[in-house]
Amino acid sequence: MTQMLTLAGQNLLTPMILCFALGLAAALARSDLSVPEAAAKAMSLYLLFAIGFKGGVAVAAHGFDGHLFATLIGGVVLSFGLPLVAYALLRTITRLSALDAAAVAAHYGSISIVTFVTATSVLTGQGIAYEGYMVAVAAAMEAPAIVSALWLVARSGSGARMDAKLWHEILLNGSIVLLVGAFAIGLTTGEGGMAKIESFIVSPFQGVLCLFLLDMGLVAGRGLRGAKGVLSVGAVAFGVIMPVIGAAFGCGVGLALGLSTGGLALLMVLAASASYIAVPAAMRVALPEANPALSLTLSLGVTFPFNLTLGIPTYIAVAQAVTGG
Amino acid sequence: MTQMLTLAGQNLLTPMILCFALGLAAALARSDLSVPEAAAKAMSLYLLFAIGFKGGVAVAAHGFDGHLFATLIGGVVLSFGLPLVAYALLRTITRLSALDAAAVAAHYGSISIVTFVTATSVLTGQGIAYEGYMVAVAAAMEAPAIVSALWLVARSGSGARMDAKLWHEILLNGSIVLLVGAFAIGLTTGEGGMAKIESFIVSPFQGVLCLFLLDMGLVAGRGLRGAKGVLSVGAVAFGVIMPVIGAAFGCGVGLALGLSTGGLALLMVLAASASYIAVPAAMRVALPEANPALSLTLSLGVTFPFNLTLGIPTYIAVAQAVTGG
Amino acid sequence: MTQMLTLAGQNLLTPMILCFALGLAAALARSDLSVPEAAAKAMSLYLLFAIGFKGGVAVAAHGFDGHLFATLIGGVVLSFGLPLVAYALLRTITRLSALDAAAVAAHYGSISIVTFVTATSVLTGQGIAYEGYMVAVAAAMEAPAIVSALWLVARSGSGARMDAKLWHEILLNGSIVLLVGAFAIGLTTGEGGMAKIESFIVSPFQGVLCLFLLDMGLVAGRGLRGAKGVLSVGAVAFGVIMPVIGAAFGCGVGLALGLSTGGLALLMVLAASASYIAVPAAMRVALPEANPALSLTLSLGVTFPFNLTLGIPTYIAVAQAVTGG
Amino acid sequence: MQTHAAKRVEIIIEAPMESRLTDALITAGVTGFTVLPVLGGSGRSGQWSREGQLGRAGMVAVICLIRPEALDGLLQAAFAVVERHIGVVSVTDAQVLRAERF
Amino acid sequence: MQTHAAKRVEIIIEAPMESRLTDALITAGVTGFTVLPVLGGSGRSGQWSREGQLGRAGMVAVICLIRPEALDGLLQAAFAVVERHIGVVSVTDAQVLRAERF
Amino acid sequence: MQTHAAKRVEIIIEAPMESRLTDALITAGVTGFTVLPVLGGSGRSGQWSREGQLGRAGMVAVICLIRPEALDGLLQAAFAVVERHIGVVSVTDAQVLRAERF
Ligand SMILES: Nc1ncnc2c1ncn2[C@@H]1O[C@H](COP(=O)(O)O)[C@@H](O)[C@H]1O
Ligand SMILES: Nc1ncnc2c1ncn2[C@@H]1O[C@H](COP(=O)(O)O)[C@@H](O)[C@H]1O
Ligand SMILES: Nc1ncnc2c1ncn2[C@@H]1O[C@H](COP(=O)(O)O)[C@@H](O)[C@H]1O
Ligand code: NA
Ligand code: NA
Ligand code: NA
Repeated sequence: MTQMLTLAGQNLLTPMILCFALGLAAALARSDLSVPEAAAKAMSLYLLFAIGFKGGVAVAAHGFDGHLFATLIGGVVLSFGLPLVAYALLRTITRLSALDAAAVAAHYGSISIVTFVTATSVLTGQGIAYEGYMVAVAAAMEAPAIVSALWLVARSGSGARMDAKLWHEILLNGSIVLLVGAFAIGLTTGEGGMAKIESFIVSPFQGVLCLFLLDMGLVAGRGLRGAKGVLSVGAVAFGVIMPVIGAAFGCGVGLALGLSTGGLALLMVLAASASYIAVPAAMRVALPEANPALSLTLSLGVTFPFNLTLGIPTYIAVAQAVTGG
Repeated sequence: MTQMLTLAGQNLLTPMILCFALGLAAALARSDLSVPEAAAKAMSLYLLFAIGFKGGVAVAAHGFDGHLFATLIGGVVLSFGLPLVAYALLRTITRLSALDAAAVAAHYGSISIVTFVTATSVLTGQGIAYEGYMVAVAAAMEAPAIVSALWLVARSGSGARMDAKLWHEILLNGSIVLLVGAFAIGLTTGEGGMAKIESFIVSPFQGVLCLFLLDMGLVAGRGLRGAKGVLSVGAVAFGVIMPVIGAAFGCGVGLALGLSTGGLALLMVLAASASYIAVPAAMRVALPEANPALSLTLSLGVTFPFNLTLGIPTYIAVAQAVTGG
Repeated sequence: MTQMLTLAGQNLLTPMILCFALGLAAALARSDLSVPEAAAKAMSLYLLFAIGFKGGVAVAAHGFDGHLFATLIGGVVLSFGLPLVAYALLRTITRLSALDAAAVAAHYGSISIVTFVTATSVLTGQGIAYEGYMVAVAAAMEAPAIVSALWLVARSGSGARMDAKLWHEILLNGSIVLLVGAFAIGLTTGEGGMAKIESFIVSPFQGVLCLFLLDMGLVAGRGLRGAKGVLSVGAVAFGVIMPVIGAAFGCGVGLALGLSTGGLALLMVLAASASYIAVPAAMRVALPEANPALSLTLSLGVTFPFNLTLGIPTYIAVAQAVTGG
Repeated sequence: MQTHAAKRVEIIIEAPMESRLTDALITAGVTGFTVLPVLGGSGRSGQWSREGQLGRAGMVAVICLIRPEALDGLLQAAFAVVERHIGVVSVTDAQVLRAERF
Repeated sequence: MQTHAAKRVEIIIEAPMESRLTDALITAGVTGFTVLPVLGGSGRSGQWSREGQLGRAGMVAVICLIRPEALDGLLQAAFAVVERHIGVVSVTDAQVLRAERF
Repeated sequence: MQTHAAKRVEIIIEAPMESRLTDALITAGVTGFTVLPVLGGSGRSGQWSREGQLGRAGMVAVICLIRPEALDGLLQAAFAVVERHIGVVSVTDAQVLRAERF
């Protein structure tokens, strides 16, 4: 416990977390500090490309260790299953309608790539190795949750719009394509490719992440400011409890898969984190009557900071404890 | 004198100054070379973050040396006082209305962070140390000048709009928040934080500054092109004389404060430079009848290049002479 | 031949080419992956600045070797002459109107700076030196082709709009000004300037090029998708044959000029590549009735990938063979 | 100069619905439209701004100039798409040059 | 389709005044508006362009669809903000779908 | 509030022609205009999008509020520029505040 708190303390005082806090504070204080949309998108392209490429190079170096496919399936199962848990929890502790609960559940079954990226950064900082293919697992966990959520809605009788076009948009959304594509490029070009672009994708990585988290803080803060009255106490509680539950499920699956300490921690992080890019867009199309501010504020304003500060160090500590790593 | 000219020569032939000159020339020649607004804003976020963070880390390393608060106050006094000097000078050597003179005066009491950043870059290049907290002083000098200018206007009978909302906007404007926030983050995370993001905020710094100055040159050139007839000979003279007067005041205050050679040079630079971000926006709200093209063209088209080329090396030479450093 | 294929294979499996392929595939698969316009422009500014600056520094280091002006003139002659060849070829193997053929010919007489940049990158990777002033040659080859194309149109009786304003726009277009300006800055500041900004313009260069080529792939793919029916078999054949013819002319001129192996390869690349920035804008003004989708799809969707994958390694191999380098 | 009566339809719609709307317009026989970016706005579902956002967040404005007789078809097509979504559809009387283009 | 008479108000105003204008609109009971970016323009105070600018430079266009009877209140609120500032306010007659939303 | 009759002219034109159009407008005595960015669109020459583009690609929208009596001069000036080019020109009746500014 003490160790966890120390870790949390260390984690809290990194430039990354403090940048997020700065953004959050600036937005809550109504400063006009802002990151241009194009710059935010450019940074996210950079981060996705870098993390995907590094994962591919790592797999190229260590070879496929057979667990790749098992872990992919484990991730997909988590993404399918967690929305059901989230939905049940929401219907129990909040008064959200079936529709809103399903929409929120979709976000929590899916993943937040920035939380993942931050966790890899913390792991690297602590010298804990992880399976390079975890980025592929991250990509695989983006979409299945949407299916579960739409099934929940269909079951409750409301109409969800799920057509071939939406499938196409979800499966080929920009983040997934870039992440998987960069992974494949890293896998193909290996160390040789890495040598060429290392000083672009490795050295400045943490710095870019800082500015990106500043923007995440600004967006989260603006969301929280506008969300007065949107978030009930129950909803906020959900935003803190659900990641812990997700992490527990992730831990179970990861242990069953025999992941390394770092890999286990990352699967917990993926399960614990909630989407705020791909799923929101899909929900606007499929469930237009669901309140978008609700999901986004919960995932970006409550769960994201929770994971960033307390979550990640806790998941890593737990992963170390259970794997003895 | 010879030494000063040599320094000026050296300073003129750096990639930074030449990039500014290129931008200026391109805009005056009506080339369509342009930097997207989002890219310019992203670069300014980067520069503010980097310079603030570095300042914080420097203070963390050397400790607060007691002069911090005195220097902050010195800077604030300069920012309050210089508009009065500028206003008197403008009313003497130009035919500007009280309103326009006050608006211009506000710009000159405040500071230009890019001039400051360029000066730190020159100092670093010459191996001259400076107090890390000077970035905090820069932040503190942004706003007070606005108050003095509005007081000048109120005195002359015209109505200025100064409400709580404007106060809020000025004090929490994005540049100040990011500069001070990054300073605080650097202070908190110290050398450890620096180690994490050094290859992002230190190594590429000068290169980013080059591209940013290219954009400044383009904006200044476009302004000058559009300002035919806006700038009288008196106004241009003011744009060159006022920075020298400001630097002289800065020198006096800095000597009284016992700043190091580098710190003294930077305070002179701050006093000599004129705002072109925060103050213009505030003036549009508070003094909408003042001519915005006038202030911006003077500050960005005349004083900025003057400081960049002749000013900075002169102020450094003077600071070395008077501190014997 | 085997060697060429091996080279082609090596070239195909670099992160750069694979990034282009990823973009192309993503766009063809209708993924919503996209690079913001501002980010694409910022990257192109970076690449132009870096390549120009490096060229200037190289010339500063090795001195003008007398060939500079001869090579400039050689490049200009190529740019004037190639549109005539391209036009004759188009009128023979396609059914394009005189107007459309002239517009396409203008693109092929001019150059693609990204193809050039990629080629320098491959050369550097293979340790083959080239004349630093080749970037100046690249700049000089942008515009003359436009004149030839307009002459072709005037001869065929259609009216082209060529006024002083358009001349001005072509000669002072942003890419040319930045490329030449950065070259001049590199030339002036030499190794000293390079030392200041090396970690900005050298280290991350290849990585930025990767992301930029990803965007090129996306744009090319979108163009190809929208161009169903626009491109005839003859046009596609032209897009593959013309660069080879251009390279052959480039090779002849380069040999006559006595260029080094790397310089010869680059002149071939310039002659083989087709413009997709400056010329399209000029054609919209001068030949508004020409179909813009046609030229752009051919140059960016057919010739650019051809050069990137097969062309560059072939041209380098040929340059090595004929210079014995 | 000779101008021709037309209708200017302006549809402000969520960005993720943009391609569905434009596909529907094309299916409905609309020959042209223009998409403008939107910075932010406010409505019954609250205030929002594009700044710093990721993904296909926010809204866009689709402008469509059509012959008056084509209005009803267009509105029906547009309505089918926006029906369940937030956003606004407005129509103004306009005059256009070069009617042969519509 | 069934449409309803409305007014389309378009206010082009300096970016630093945007939040003051939208606050005033909300206070005046306006239920919705949309903000469009502006690239540049020209007027009595000269020509300007957004390119490469920093800070809250430039202008924005605020579009507001309202019931005709609400027009005067809106114009008064807008006028109080823009009065001393550069910028233009124009009103067009429009028809909207889904009037229940306004 | 007191408003004045005006015309709102909206010209959607290729970006490389923008300065030619605005120069022509100024020569024709137009006192002000505003340029809006365009994200993409569709017309007889196909569909296009600004995303990832380089150079002066794409289109812009130029908006011009003028006195009704100045309309014909403006349209003639605009037509001379857009005549051979793709793009659309539309005119709407409008009311403006502060007519002394036009
Ligand atoms: N009356 C209106 N005038 C202009 N834009 C509006 C109006 N109402 C809504 N909007 C736009 O449509 C978006 C969604 O509106 P709503 O469905 O009311 O939340 C808002 O954020 C605005 O961008
Ligand atoms: N007649 C007009 N039509 C359209 N926009 C205008 C007009 N007059 C002014 N503007 C816009 O308002 C800004 C300020 O105008 P002004 O106050 O005349 O300098 C200009 O830069 C344009 O963006
Ligand atoms: N009817 C229309 N309504 C709105 N915008 C149009 C219309 N027709 C054309 N445009 C715009 O003008 C561009 C060129 O049109 P076109 O000349 O028909 O290819 C299109 O890409 C659209 O942005
Ligand atoms: Na999750
Ligand atoms: Na000052
Ligand atoms: Na060529």
